[in-house]
Parts: sequence; structure tokens; C-alpha cells
Amino acid sequence: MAPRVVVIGLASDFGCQVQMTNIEDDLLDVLGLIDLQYWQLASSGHMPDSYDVAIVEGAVTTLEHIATLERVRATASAVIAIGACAVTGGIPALASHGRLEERYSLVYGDGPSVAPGRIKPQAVDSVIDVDYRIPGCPIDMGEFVQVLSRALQGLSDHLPQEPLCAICKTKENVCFYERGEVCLGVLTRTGCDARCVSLGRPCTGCRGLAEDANLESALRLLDERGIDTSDVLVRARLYNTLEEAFTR
Amino acid sequence: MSTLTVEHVARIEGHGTITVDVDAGAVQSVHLDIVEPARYFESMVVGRRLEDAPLITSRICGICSPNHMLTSIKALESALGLEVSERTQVMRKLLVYGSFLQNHATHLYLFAAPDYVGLPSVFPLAETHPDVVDRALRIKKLGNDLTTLVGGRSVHPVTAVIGGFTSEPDPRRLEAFRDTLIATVRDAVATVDLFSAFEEFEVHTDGEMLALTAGDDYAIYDGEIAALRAGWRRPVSEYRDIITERVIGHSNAKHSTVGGEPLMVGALPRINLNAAALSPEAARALEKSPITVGSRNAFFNNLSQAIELIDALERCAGYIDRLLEMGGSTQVEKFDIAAGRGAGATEAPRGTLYHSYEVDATGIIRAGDVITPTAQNLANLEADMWKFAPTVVDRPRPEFLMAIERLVRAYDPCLSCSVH
Amino acid sequence: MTAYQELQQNPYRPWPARITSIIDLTEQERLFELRIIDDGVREAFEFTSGQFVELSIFGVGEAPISISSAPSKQGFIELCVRNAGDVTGALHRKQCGDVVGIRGPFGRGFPFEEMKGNDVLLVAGGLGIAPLKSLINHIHDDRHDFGKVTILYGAKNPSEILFRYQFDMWKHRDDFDLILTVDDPDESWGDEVGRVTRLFDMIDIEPENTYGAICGPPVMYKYVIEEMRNKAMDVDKIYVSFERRMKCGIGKCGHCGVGHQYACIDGPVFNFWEAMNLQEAI
Amino acid sequence: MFFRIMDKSRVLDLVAGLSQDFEVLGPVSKGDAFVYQRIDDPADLRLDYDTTLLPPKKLFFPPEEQMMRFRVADNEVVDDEVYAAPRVIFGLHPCDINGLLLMDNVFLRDYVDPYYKARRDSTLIVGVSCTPQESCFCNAWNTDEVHWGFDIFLTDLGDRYFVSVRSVKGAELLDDHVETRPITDADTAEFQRVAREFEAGFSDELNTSQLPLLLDAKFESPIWDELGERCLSCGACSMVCPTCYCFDVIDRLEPDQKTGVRIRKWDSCQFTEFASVAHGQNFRESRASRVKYRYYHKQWGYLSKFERVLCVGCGRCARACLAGISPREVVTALEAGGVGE
Ligand SMILES: Cc1cc2nc3c(=O)[nH]c(=O)nc-3n(C[C@H](O)[C@H](O)[C@H](O)COP(=O)(O)OP(=O)(O)OC[C@H]3O[C@@H](n4cnc5c(N)ncnc54)[C@H](O)[C@@H]3O)c2cc1C
Ligand code: SF4
Ligand code: SF4
Ligand code: SF4
Repeated sequence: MAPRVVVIGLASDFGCQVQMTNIEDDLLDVLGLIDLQYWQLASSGHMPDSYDVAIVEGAVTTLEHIATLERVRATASAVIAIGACAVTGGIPALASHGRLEERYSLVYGDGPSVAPGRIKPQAVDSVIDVDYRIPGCPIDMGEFVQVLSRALQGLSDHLPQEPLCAICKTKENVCFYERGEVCLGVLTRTGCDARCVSLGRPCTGCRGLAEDANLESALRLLDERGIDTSDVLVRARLYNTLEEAFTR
Repeated sequence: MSTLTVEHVARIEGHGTITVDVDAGAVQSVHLDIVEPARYFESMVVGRRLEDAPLITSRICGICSPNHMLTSIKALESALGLEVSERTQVMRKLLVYGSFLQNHATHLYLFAAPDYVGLPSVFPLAETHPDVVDRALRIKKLGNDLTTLVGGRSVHPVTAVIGGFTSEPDPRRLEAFRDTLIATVRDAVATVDLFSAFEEFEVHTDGEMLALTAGDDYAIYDGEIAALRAGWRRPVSEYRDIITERVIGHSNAKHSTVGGEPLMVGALPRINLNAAALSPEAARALEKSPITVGSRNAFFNNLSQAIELIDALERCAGYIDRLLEMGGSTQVEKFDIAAGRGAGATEAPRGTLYHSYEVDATGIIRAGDVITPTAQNLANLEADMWKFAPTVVDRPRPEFLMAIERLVRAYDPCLSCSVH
Repeated sequence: MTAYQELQQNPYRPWPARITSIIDLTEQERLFELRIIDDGVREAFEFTSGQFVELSIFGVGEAPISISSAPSKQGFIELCVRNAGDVTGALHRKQCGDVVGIRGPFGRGFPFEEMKGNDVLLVAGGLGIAPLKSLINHIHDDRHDFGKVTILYGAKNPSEILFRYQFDMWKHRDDFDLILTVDDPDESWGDEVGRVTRLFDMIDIEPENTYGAICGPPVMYKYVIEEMRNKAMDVDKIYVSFERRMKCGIGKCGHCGVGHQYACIDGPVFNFWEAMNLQEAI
Repeated sequence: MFFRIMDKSRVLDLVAGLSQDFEVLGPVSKGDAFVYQRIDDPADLRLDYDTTLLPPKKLFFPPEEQMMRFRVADNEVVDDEVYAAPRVIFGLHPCDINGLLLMDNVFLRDYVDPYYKARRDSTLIVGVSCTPQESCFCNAWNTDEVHWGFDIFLTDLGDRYFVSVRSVKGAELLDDHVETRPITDADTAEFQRVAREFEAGFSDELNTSQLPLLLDAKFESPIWDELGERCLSCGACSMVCPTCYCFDVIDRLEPDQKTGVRIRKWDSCQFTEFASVAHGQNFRESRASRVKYRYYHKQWGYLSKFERVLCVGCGRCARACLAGISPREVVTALEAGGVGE
């Protein structure tokens, strides 16, 4: 029996769900493996009461999201968090800084009250346990297909732990630091095929802090190069506001 | 009285709920509640470096991220007084069209089409009408490939930055791509035929229609704001004086008005305002289609998108020719940080998108504002729903609700955009 | 080049092998009997105790697994596998009759021929019994070639004792001195309690003609060797088997480095004199 | 080996001639740097390059390659053929040629690696002399000279090349495609002069005596902790190294999960996962132990088998390492007993 899959969107730009539809060549093959029970973006229908795999996109920004996730955890045997929003809080978590009410009034003024149950943005795993993570803003389609396939087989997630530089080297890029620019690749979890750096744009850290990364040393080295490390930390927080290591 | 709801309307981008109150066979009220969570983007950019703004605000929407990115970049360039090269401008237009092709194909085939054939999604069509699904995926992929070719990635392109592009597509690939674009015009024409053949509802929308115009170009990247009924043209920098946003109690998205009345943006207003600039094949398709220029049937927004597909393909082929002819490569223009404010607009697939920022002398953003197309459309959409619901209320309930959903979908709303 | 190597044009290419029997040993460990499908390859497949194969499940990956059966068992090989992750987990989900892949045999095994004519002391901890089981069975099949054979085997608790059915039988034999011990006994446990090193007080060996063989979790080696040295055994008659990460099994992928050696081709069985001179070994 | 003289201007003829029968690859510029790439226009070839970003190993052992295609249902290999087109790599420096010879020891001995071998067998090598750069220390390992491992080697004598011909194939190619003349005593004298000038061009001579012993004797030295604190665990050093050959093997299923490919990709001993096994055990958990292992293996592990160190002194790792860790520094530190700044 094909595993029953639901796709759930929390606070996000839907970019990762769009990305899921962007595997055009493979979309039908992937769909052939699963029994897709709920995907609001692509199909009418109701969220079923029972299913096997939940794919969750987006950050947690309302009490309703928390309730949804708790239901999901109680039901699904595997939860896959996709995208920076769900995995590290991503861009939505920028709003977790400072007072939420101030942000609210900046955007909505003092008219009728909307956005009920609002809370500071969080990553999915701060609410429930997550079995598989696909980081990145947006997710890499190839990685999505591979992780989904691993999840369906019940295998470990194989999330890479090292920083981006190794794969960047295999692409034969000249390191940004040689040109006096800052690149967060040295701290960021690999797995994106070094796409941005190969296209001439320094890594902005959307895949989160690599477990292997040596933050202390990196900051010391940048400092030695005359780079303002507090500015580097601000940059690193762009997609990683919730990463404690970047808060100092 | 009974209250009917469609929670989390499917096949649209974002979360919205339709509520209709019906009493003794008469529609009492119709609402579209945008339950998409608030994300406070305008507050997020405050205090960040200006280079971060395009990265941040493009995360408002994953479907039209190229538009958000470019609109943000344009607004910042206007604040900095920075001019970019013609090459950069052409490449940016290709990027916008990539998002048009991708979005229109997704909207038309994956979101809208199932309604016309009474299916919950497009997936069952894969078995019964594989040719149609293949065509849909082909156009969609072409859009993604175009964005990827120019921007490095289809969702959240990476190469577009303030001042230009960090990388250039390989001319050989551009050339090959040009041929694919031309070859796909056939698919786009078939799309127009398909949607022309569908039996369509009718609702006469009353709102003003706005779109960018730029002389005899089909404006999507630059130009002025034009109003269809009022007939005026005004510069983008005045957008905040033109469009008024208001918080509505039942929705996390604001509603917009122009001169006190609701407004519509998107493919239909664009065609109404710029039909004369359509590419030859697109103009022919418009001619044959049930749409007449100036049409106020909001449902025709779908068909208008289909016509825009043809236009996009032909136009992009021309842009690629232009790039190849120009030769050389884009350089990222250097700029000095200076205090300033600036606004920018582009046509996103579902209508005009505005960004504006205020930057201080150290390059830190002090204020930001974004008005998305869907936020502009919502008031008008709700007005259309009030008008349309009574005309179909005598149908069986599921069919009645489906008809209203269909109207919502015709606007191709992007609800996550609308709450940003 | 052996006939087998000649067959093996691409050493990374696994041979299809059919699972012919699966026995549950404990909650986590199962004994899989495999039969290489290709007749020529099966007949050419020769190994010594202590060698391993790369078990291959396409779509999941490969894992190095010691051969548990004796070389004297013809046509079949046994693998005693703990469900420890992806590959081993996938193997545990397989059924009798399913096909998996194996490459090998790889590595250096125990010096069986050299050990002949001597006493043998085998010490196993936990899953470390897997390669030693092959040696024990091989000795059993050639029993008259060996002197006294002592087996010390420790596990965390009684339910983790592997091959218990066989060992329970063997405890009563007088050609093997077998002592079992567990850290956490239950009511059913009638054997020893405590670390395997404790058992050294209970045994008597003639150090000058005793060969030692050790396999177990990394922490165990140091203490067992200390006991063997206390018993005055020669360092170059002690053999240890190491587990390291491996991706190829044939000395290319670099993962299994132990000091200046590779566990896959220089080991996994090392003479303790060599191992003493290996950094990172113990 | 025999020798010929070729006019410098003839190089383009030779490349153009070779292109008729082979795919020709060589150094071309990429921004301010150089990469080995397919040469479509002989004018792109940059024989004056200093060093390339990636070593030629990428052409024999690509960063990622398919090993076999498999079918899941019956666990069968459906394809493990390696297709290697005949090609010439034009312009390898001695260090890189030596790097390949060191890789050969690993991939072509004992269990022969069919993927590497197929590419190696189908490739001809044209070497070219170089000028020592600041980061080079090939002289420390005698990898500044090369005596085999090429088909033709061109030594730059200013207006002409001193051509050393090593293989029959090399002789044929030379004969077929370019005009050369026999060497004269004057040529040989010039050749010797150039060689001496080359030797004098190195900034220093690294003291590498007793390195294996030192590595063992200083296994617990705080040098490694200092280096470990600096190392970013980025693996850049291993990727750019012409002699690092470690790889990871990964199975990737096609989206329909019926078939898939087993691939291998470059790995690095600097990654935490590298030496970890099931049950959370990791034999090299600390960064210090991993940095140490890279040197330990290169200067002693490999040497214990092949009597050469696994380094050709190309200096690529030193250039790539943001933390500035380099063999030169490590060797000097072992000699001196501490990490100097
Ligand atoms: C010589 C030798 C003999 C052995 N004999 C036996 C035996 O007889 N019986 C037995 O049960 N065990 C034995 N083992 C141990 C056995 O090989 C391991 O338990 C087994 O490899 C675990 O593999 P797995 O796929 O099940 O586990 P996993 O831990 O899931 O590992 C899966 C694979 O993926 C890799 N991996 C895991 N996580 C990551 C990540 N984050 N990034 C990249 N790669 C990752 C691992 O390297 C592994 O190869 C032996 C080991 C050796 C070296
Ligand atoms: S820091 Fe950035 S550019 Fe430099 S090697 Fe790492 S990923 Fe590449
Ligand atoms: S260790 Fe460094 S210097 Fe030596 S061969 Fe490798 S990259 Fe070159
Ligand atoms: S390149 Fe330098 S920092 Fe990176 S792993 Fe190697 S030694 Fe460490």
C-alpha cells in the first residue's frame, strides 16, 4: 500500500511547495509512489484524519499552527520539515526579534484587530519532533526527491553536516575571500550544490549553520582579515535568527 | 439562515476561507477571509542592510519571487539614483516573463482547469488526457527553465542584484532556448483554444482596472500606472497616493481602493490597457477569443493569462535576439550608499506589484512598503462575489460553492502575497 | 590472481545472493544464510575466518559484515547482523528468498593455519562474536588440530547473548571451555555476572603456546589485552579484529584508516604487535 | 626516452593536430585563475599558467561519478560500463603528473579500479615545465622532476621547447602533427641551465627528514590542538589536492524508485562523519584528530605502503585553506616543535 502523504503549509511564501511542483520531469513518478491525500496548493479536498507522512512547510507563527503540528505529530509516522522557514525559522523568523506587537502595529496600524493567535515565529522542531529536514530557501528539488525517497523507505535523512566550501571547490570557483568579499559558505550546511557561489553570489546562509562548522575560528579569521565580524553575524542571522550561535 | 464555508480554498497560493450566508434561497453575505498568517515583512526590512531587502521581500511569495526581487531592486536603485544598462533591463524582463510562463501555466492548468472539467485536481487528467498534462508541464517547465537560465534558479533567483546580474547565461544556451520558446508558441495557442472552448460564467466587475503601460511596449517591467476607466496615467513613484490600503476586520489581508472604489489588476486589465502592444500571434489569438478589449467579465482573467502566454513566448524570443545581438555581458553597477527613498513597480503574473523603501546614509533601511496585486484585488473580488453569488444560488450547494471558488480562482489570487 | 578475482572484473560490483534462511537471534540480531546465485562465483568464493563481505542493498547502500560461518561450510555463508541503521535495517526487512548483493571476501582474517597445533583463547564482547563464531566453527570442524580451546563471551544482558542455543549446548562439552557472562543478569541467568575481563581469573592457560583472538566493542580491547598480558601471553600471538567505517572494502575510499593502516586490507584482523604500533587503534 | 626540439610557435599546430583524433584538454583561464578544460580553440590554451584550481584528478576521478546503474526489484546491476573517449591532456606540470602517479598506486594496484583505469588508459599526457611559485614546495618531495607518467614533455627554453618523448604513442603523435628537429649540444646545455635556474627558483627547502618518525613521536603534541582550533572542517584542502582520493558512496534512486544509480563522490577526512560508525562511535571526533590524520596519512600511512609521501608540494591546499593551514607550516612545526605564526 502506498504511503499516505499530506502536505501542510504554515507561515511561508509557498516557495518550497512551488518548488515541489517544479520537478516537472519527475512529478508524476513521485506522485506514483505515494497516495497524496491532501495538498491544498494542488488539489481540492479535506485534511484526512489519518496518514503516514506529513510534509510541513513554513514557520510556526500562530497558536493554530501549534495545534495543527501537535495533531500532525500524533498522526504521522514521519514528519518531513521542508525549507528554511520550517527548518530554521528562515525569513519569517526575522519577526521573532524584538516585540511582536510593535511589528503588528507597524504593519496593521490601529484599525480593527486581525491576525488572531499570533505568536513569535518558531521553527517546526521547536514545537514537535521532526524526522527529516530539507533545509534551504527554497529547497533543492533533487534533495527533496532524495529525502522523500529515503523517508518512504524508512532510511535516515543523511543530512550533510559539513560546510559548503568543499563542493564549492569542486565547482572551481575562486573563493570570495580572495576577492575581499564575505561568503557565509564556510559556516553553512552544504547540499545545495554551491549554486549561489557558482553563480557569482556569496552564500547567504539559507541552509543553516553546518554542524561541522567552526564558528569561533571563522570569526577569528575574518577579524584578522579586517572584516567586521558583528556585521557577518548580522548577515548570518538573515535566515537564522533563531540560531543561538549567531547571537552574541 | 445557513452559513456555508469553504475552508482553505484549494488550488490557490495561500490560505483563504469563503463564507456565504444564505437565507431562504437568497444570499445574505459573502466573505473571503484571508487566514494566511501575518508575516510583518514591512517591519522586517527595517534595520537591515539595503542589499538584504530583495532577499527578504522576495520571500513574500514563492510564485512571483522574481517580481518581488526585481521590484525591490528597482525601488532601491531609484532610492540610490542608480541607472542600469539596457542589457540588465532586458535580462530582468526575461526574468519576469519566466515567472509569467511558470505562473500562468500553473494557474491555468493545475489550479483553474480542474474546475472546468469537474475534477478535484489535474492529476487524474494525467491518465485521461496525458497530452494536456504534458503540455501544461512543458510550458511551466519552460518558464522555470527561463528563470533558471537568467536567474540561476526558478524560485528565488540568485543572480539579480542591485545594479545588475552576478552571472550571465551562456550565449549558446540562450540561442537554443530561443528556439524552444518559438516552438512552444503552439502550446500556448492550444491553451488559448482550450480555455476559449470552456463554458465560462459571467460577472460584470465594476472596479477600476489598473496596469502599467509603456508606450507601445506590453509593459511588465517599467512604465507608468494607467487607469482604464478614469483614463489617467501617473508615475509609479506616486503609487501610495493613488492606492489606499485599509485593514478589514475579517481578513489578515488589507483591502485597497483607488479613488474610493475597488480595483482590479492582472491579466485582464493588462490586456484591456495594452492590447495594442500584444505580439502578433497573441493579438491574433485575442481576436479569435471571446474576449473583447475592455471586457469587464472577471472570469476572462483566465483566458487573458492564456493570451499572455503567447505574448510572453514571442516577446522573450525577441529579447534573446536582442541580447545576442548586443553581445558583451552585464556588469554589476557599483554604487555609493546614500540616503534616499524610492519606489518601484513591475507587473507580476497576477497584477502590478509595488515596493518602496527609505534608506539612511549608512545603507540601513528605515522604512519599507509593499502593495501586492492580490491585496489590490481583494476588495474588488469580494464585490464580485457579492454580485455573482445570487446568480448561481439556485444551484445545488456543492455546485454553488464551486462556482464561487471558481470566481476566486479566476483572480489567480496569491494569498500569502496579500498578507505579507 | 585467483579464479575468483578473475571473475571479479569490477570489484565494486556486488554478486546477487539469495537469502536462504533467516534466524532471529535476539531482538536486534538475525542470522542470515546467503547463497551466491552464480554457480561459478559461488564455487570460487573462498575465505578465511575473520574476513568480511560488503553487503549491498541497492537503493540503500553497503555495509561491511563479517562472515560468521566457517570456511568449511560449502555453498552458503552466514552473516550475523545487528539492525544498526540503514543497510542493516533494510536487510532485516528482507525475507527468505529475497536477493541481496555481496562483494568479497575482503581483508585479512585470523591466521588459522598458524594457530594449528596450539591452544586458543577467544574473547568476544557483544556483536564481536560474529567473526569469532566463524573461527570457532572452523576450529570445531578441525578440532583435532588444536589444543585447548577456551571461549570467553560477554554481553550486556542475557537477551543479547548471540547463538545462545548453540552455546548452551556447548557448555556441556569438554572439548571447549566456554564461559558466558552478562553485565545485567535476569532470573533465568545461571552463568557468570560482570565484565568479560573478570573471567580471566577462572581460566588457566599455557601462555607459550596459546593464541588469542579478540573482537568486541572498541572499549573492550585495552582491558582484555591487559589480562592476556597478565597471563604472560606473547603480544604477537594475540589477534584483534577492528571495526571502522568503510565505503569500499578494498583500500580505496580511505574511510577505515587506523593509524598508518587500513582496516579493510591490512585488517580487520591485526596482530596485536602490529596494532600496538598503530596510532588510534586501541 | 629520446629528445627533440620544437619551435614554440608550433605548439598550436600540435594542439590542432591532436584535436583531429582526440579530445584535447588543458589549462585555460577562468577569471584570474586557471582550470583544466576542453580546448575548443587552441588559442585558449594557457601554457603560462601557474597552477589550476582543481588538479587533473578531476579528469580521472571526477568529483562525482556514476559507478553503476541498478534495478531495485532483483538487486541487479544493469550497467557498470565506463565510457572513456580517447583524449590528450596538454600542459600538465611535473607535480600534477607525479600526483597522478601517486593516485595510480591506489587505483591501479591490487583491486584495480575500473573507472579510474578506463580513463587513465584512454588518456595521453603532454607535460610542460613550470616556474616555481611562492606556494610550491615540490622540491621537498622531489616531485619537481618527472621521469615517467607522460607521453611527451615540453621544457620551455625560451623560443623553443626541449621535447622529451617517453612513449611510442607520443613519438607517433609528434611525428604526425608537428615539425621538430634533433637536439644539439647547445640545446642540452640550455636545458641544463634552465633546470638549474628552476631549482634556484624555490623560496626555501623544506626539511622533511624523519617525518614519519616525527609524526609518531609527536602524535600527542599540542601542535595538533592548535591546528584543530583553527581548522574550519571545510574539506577544501582535500578537494583541491591532487593526491587526496577518499570517496563516499551513495545510492540514489530515480523518482520512480525502480532503478537508481550508485555514485561516488569526493569525501574528506576533515568531516566529522568520515570515521564514524554505527551506534554513535566516532574514531576521529575532534577536529584536532582529523587535521592530524590528514598529515599522518599523507606523510606516513601512504608512505608505509608505497615508499612515497602522498603530497606533491603543489601548494593548492595552502592556497585553498582559509585558515592558512599548509603542509609547509605543519612540517615546519613538527620540526620546530610548535606552530609558528
Ligand atoms: C570489518 C567489519 C565487520 C563487521 N561485521 C559486522 C557483523 O558481522 N555484524 C554486524 O551487525 N555488523 C558488523 N559490522 C558493523 C556494520 O558494518 C555496521 O553496523 C554497518 O555498517 C552499519 O550500516 P548501516 O547502513 O546499517 O547503518 P547506518 O549508520 O545507517 O549507516 C548507513 C550508511 O550511511 C552512512 N551514513 C550514515 N549517516 C550518514 C551521514 N549523516 N552522512 C553520510 N553518510 C552517512 C554510513 O557510513 C553507513 O555506511 C562490521 C563492520 C566492519 C568494519
Ligand atoms: S567561503 Fe564561499 S567562496 Fe570560499 S570556498 Fe567557501 S563556499 Fe566557496
Ligand atoms: S597536500 Fe597540499 S601541497 Fe600536497 S599535494 Fe595535496 S594539495 Fe598539494
Ligand atoms: S582547508 Fe584548511 S580549514 Fe578547511 S579542512 Fe582543510 S585544513 Fe581545515
